[in-house]
Amino acid sequence: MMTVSAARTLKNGDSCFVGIGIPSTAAILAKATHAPDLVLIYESGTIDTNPTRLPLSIGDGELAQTALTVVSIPEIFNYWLQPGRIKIGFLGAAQVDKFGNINTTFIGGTYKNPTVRLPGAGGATEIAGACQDTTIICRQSTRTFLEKIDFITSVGYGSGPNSRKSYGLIGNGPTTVITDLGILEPDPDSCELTLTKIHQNVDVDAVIAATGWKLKISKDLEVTTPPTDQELLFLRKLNPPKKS
Amino acid sequence: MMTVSAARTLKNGDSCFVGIGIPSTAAILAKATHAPDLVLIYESGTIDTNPTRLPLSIGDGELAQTALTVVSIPEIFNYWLQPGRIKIGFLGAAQVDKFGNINTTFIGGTYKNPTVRLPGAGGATEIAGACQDTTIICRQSTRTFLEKIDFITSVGYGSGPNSRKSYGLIGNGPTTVITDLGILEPDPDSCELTLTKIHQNVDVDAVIAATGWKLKISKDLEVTTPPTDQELLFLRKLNPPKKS
Amino acid sequence: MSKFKSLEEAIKELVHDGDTIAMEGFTHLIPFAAANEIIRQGLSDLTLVRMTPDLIYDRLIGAGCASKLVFSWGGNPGVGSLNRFRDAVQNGWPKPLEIEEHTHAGLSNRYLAGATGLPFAVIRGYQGTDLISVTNNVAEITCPFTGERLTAVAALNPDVTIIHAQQADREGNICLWGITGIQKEAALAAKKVIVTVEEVVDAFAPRSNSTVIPSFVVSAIAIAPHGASPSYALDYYIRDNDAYIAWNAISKERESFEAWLVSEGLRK
Amino acid sequence: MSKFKSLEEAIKELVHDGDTIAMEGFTHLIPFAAANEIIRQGLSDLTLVRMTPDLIYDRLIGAGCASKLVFSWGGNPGVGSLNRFRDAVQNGWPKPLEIEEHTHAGLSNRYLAGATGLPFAVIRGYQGTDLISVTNNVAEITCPFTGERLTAVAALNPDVTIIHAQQADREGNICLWGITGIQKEAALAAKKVIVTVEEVVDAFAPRSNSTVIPSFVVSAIAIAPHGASPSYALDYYIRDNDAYIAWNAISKERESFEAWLVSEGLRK
Repeated sequence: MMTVSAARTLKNGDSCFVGIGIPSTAAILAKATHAPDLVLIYESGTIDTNPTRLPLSIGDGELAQTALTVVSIPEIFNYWLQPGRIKIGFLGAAQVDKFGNINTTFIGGTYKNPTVRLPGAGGATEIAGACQDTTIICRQSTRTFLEKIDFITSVGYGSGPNSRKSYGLIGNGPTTVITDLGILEPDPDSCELTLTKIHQNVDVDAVIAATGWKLKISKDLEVTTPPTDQELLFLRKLNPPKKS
Repeated sequence: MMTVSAARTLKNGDSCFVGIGIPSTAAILAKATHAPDLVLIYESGTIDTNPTRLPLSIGDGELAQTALTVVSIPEIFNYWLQPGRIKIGFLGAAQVDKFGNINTTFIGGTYKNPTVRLPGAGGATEIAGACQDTTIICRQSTRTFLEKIDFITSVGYGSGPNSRKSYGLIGNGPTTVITDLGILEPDPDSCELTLTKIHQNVDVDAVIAATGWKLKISKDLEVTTPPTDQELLFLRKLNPPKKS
Repeated sequence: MSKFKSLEEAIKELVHDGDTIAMEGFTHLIPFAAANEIIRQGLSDLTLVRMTPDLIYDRLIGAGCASKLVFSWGGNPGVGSLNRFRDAVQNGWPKPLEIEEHTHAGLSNRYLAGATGLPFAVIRGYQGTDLISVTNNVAEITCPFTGERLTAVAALNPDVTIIHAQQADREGNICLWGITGIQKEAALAAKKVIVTVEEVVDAFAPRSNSTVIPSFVVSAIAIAPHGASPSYALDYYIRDNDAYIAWNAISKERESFEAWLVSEGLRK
Repeated sequence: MSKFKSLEEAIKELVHDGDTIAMEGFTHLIPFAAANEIIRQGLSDLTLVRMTPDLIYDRLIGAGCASKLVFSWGGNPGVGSLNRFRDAVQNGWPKPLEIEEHTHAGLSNRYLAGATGLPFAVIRGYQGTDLISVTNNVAEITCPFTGERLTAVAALNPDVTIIHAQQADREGNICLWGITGIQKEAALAAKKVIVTVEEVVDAFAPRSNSTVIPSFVVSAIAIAPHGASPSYALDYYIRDNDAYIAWNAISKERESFEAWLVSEGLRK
């Protein structure tokens, strides 16, 4: 459901900065269904790729071979991402706060002596800064949705409505947060993430209980449309054959 | 003789930043005779070209087609020239002063109301700044070799030995100035251009008379070796067929 | 919503009096057809940006389309001077021409800054020259780590960049090869991008040093075979060197230039 | 004076204890063979620089070759964590590992500054993150034209950069293609450059998006077929994904990792 919801955020003709995992699956799904002209861009430098299988890594040969063009790493960041040319960016997160700030650096302890060291920033910081809109995809629990996160790796709305501008960030920030329970969107005034959609058969109280801050609920709360047969069929086909 | 002298400054295995005209002819001559492994680089972005005829312009298709690789303009300046990777640069000049500073911007009048407007800097300013050594090629007369030039387009030794360092220029500056009368080299202490070689059948007094400052003469003044038969033969072959 | 238009339509819709326009191509793939169309449509008060003004801007300047020129080397490559450019700078004919003059590295990095979404770029250059005192958009900057003084050049973001390429595909992606110059940076720095192409193909062949510009950053594409002549398009046609030499005589006098404008149908 | 050497000779002559070395290749063309040779020769106290430390640096860190790591994303791509990296950071095993951590844009621009002969590069980034407070070589810089505050990253100039490419020609020029990542900038930023290649060819075929590095900036070339395995070399072999998955178990415990070092002949 997270994958399908993510795919649905993509419009035909958009350009999309894609990471590995759910974002890649979602983007390939969108391109195969409602958005055939979606332009997929990976941080490995592949522009307008048309993968026919799920890439193993962000720099899979499949992405290079099916791309319109491949550029260097400095070019993909400096020429393509930084100036705000890319419409949508997908981000994962280990921790998210109510302003959509993201931690992918460490959990517990201190930066110098972490309990769990995570991979770090990668391209996420700049995707969060420069894509016109970003979509965060993250399972929702009180371990991941926190009042205060251990480290700000990538900026969402900082400490509120004026932060992004003061940091010189040109993108709009996280416009959609997709979880296994529903969808959160920033309040237009406060920028605080608010539950606006809930997946079928999920209870609102369960979402509140899975959130580390006092979650606000939209008064127009909707239920997301379940995956269609076409979407499910395609996802099953895309799933790579398991090796024994 | 200017062409042959210029060619002889190039050593086998050197890399050389080449302009159109005498520099190109000299570089092609050197590569055909004593320096087959000379690496020719043009500001149009062509690296390690092997032209079989004289290019019509600095961006001639011949240069692209015979190059090891072709890069963009920002790359040729930022990645290749600026860091000082290139051994020798050739420069032309409308005016030269005794410190090897060059004017290619305007002659007479003022910058805003010039008597003769010249093409301007092009790549010369950076070639003068960043090549390890530069060779200036210019006919010698009191109109070109001046105590004070109308405009400093490209820096030689500025106002003396410490100028280049203070400007952050990493190359050594003009190590050779080749004219139709002889060869000038900077004095090791003062950096002032000094006549060190004279072409056959040229009188020292004629060189002094053709210089707008009080020209110093090396006490080890030599006479340049005239062009060899091999050099002359090659130059005649290289000369493009005249169109009627 | 096709991006393919006639050259006349593309210029009419996207270029306006007073715009800052860049037409790039470093001796190769110079968009002459588009420049002629700008003269034909009588556009004026343009700020023209180009590293090497070349014959293409000599024409636009002589025809009175420009009020300002931003450039880094103004000659007729391999031939000599640009007579219309000199007449405008020296005598203000047909109208005064403001100039902003850079080095190649300086101007190419102004485009680079524009293309990368930064307000400036840093280079090692200009210091010790008289260029600093006569040219705007150049400033000193200090390295926050070493204290070294370097030069900053301001970002350049043209209203429109116009380039010529060998090929477009049917989706409107662009491919050029050979000497690719500053075209990519000039295009990515601009608010709008017009590309003229030799032809439309089904797919781009693998080629060394080719540059591909994706459709989503291109505003309009016009098919203009021989659109870079008298410059050249690698693998299509060679430089018409006679035309470069002939230009010297055509442009020498105001009268001969104006007669040429009429004879080419660029002015009635 | 040939630049072609055995990998053993190249590492012995050009890499020394205490050096700062960069081994690049973004998921593609990762120079694993060269890294194994560094472990085999028992080099120590290295500052390792790499955007994505990946399995290659997990091995070097676990083997005790490194005292510092400069990086921007430290995971096992598509699989999970780097266990030897985590053990070093969390527990100081086999020795304490100092880290300097960047974003991809930040670290790639540190190389870019190094390659362009400047002491720093400018990007729009880092502001508002906690990275600024924990990472050296990042500073605020103000645009001299607009007053806008941006981020400067210091130039990185490794003592040695090591990359793997598909081909060298007989003159020692290098050609790589597919995803070419940061290899050119990392090579041009370095004082010395070692390249391992799949094979030597007479001439490079025309290919889209190929990167050619001229011989005159290369210090040594070693022929190392399959030298990027278990990563891949486009048009030569695909990624050995099983090896990436298996690495998780091998690297999980110190004992299993050390047994692997012995079994691979990297330690006696």
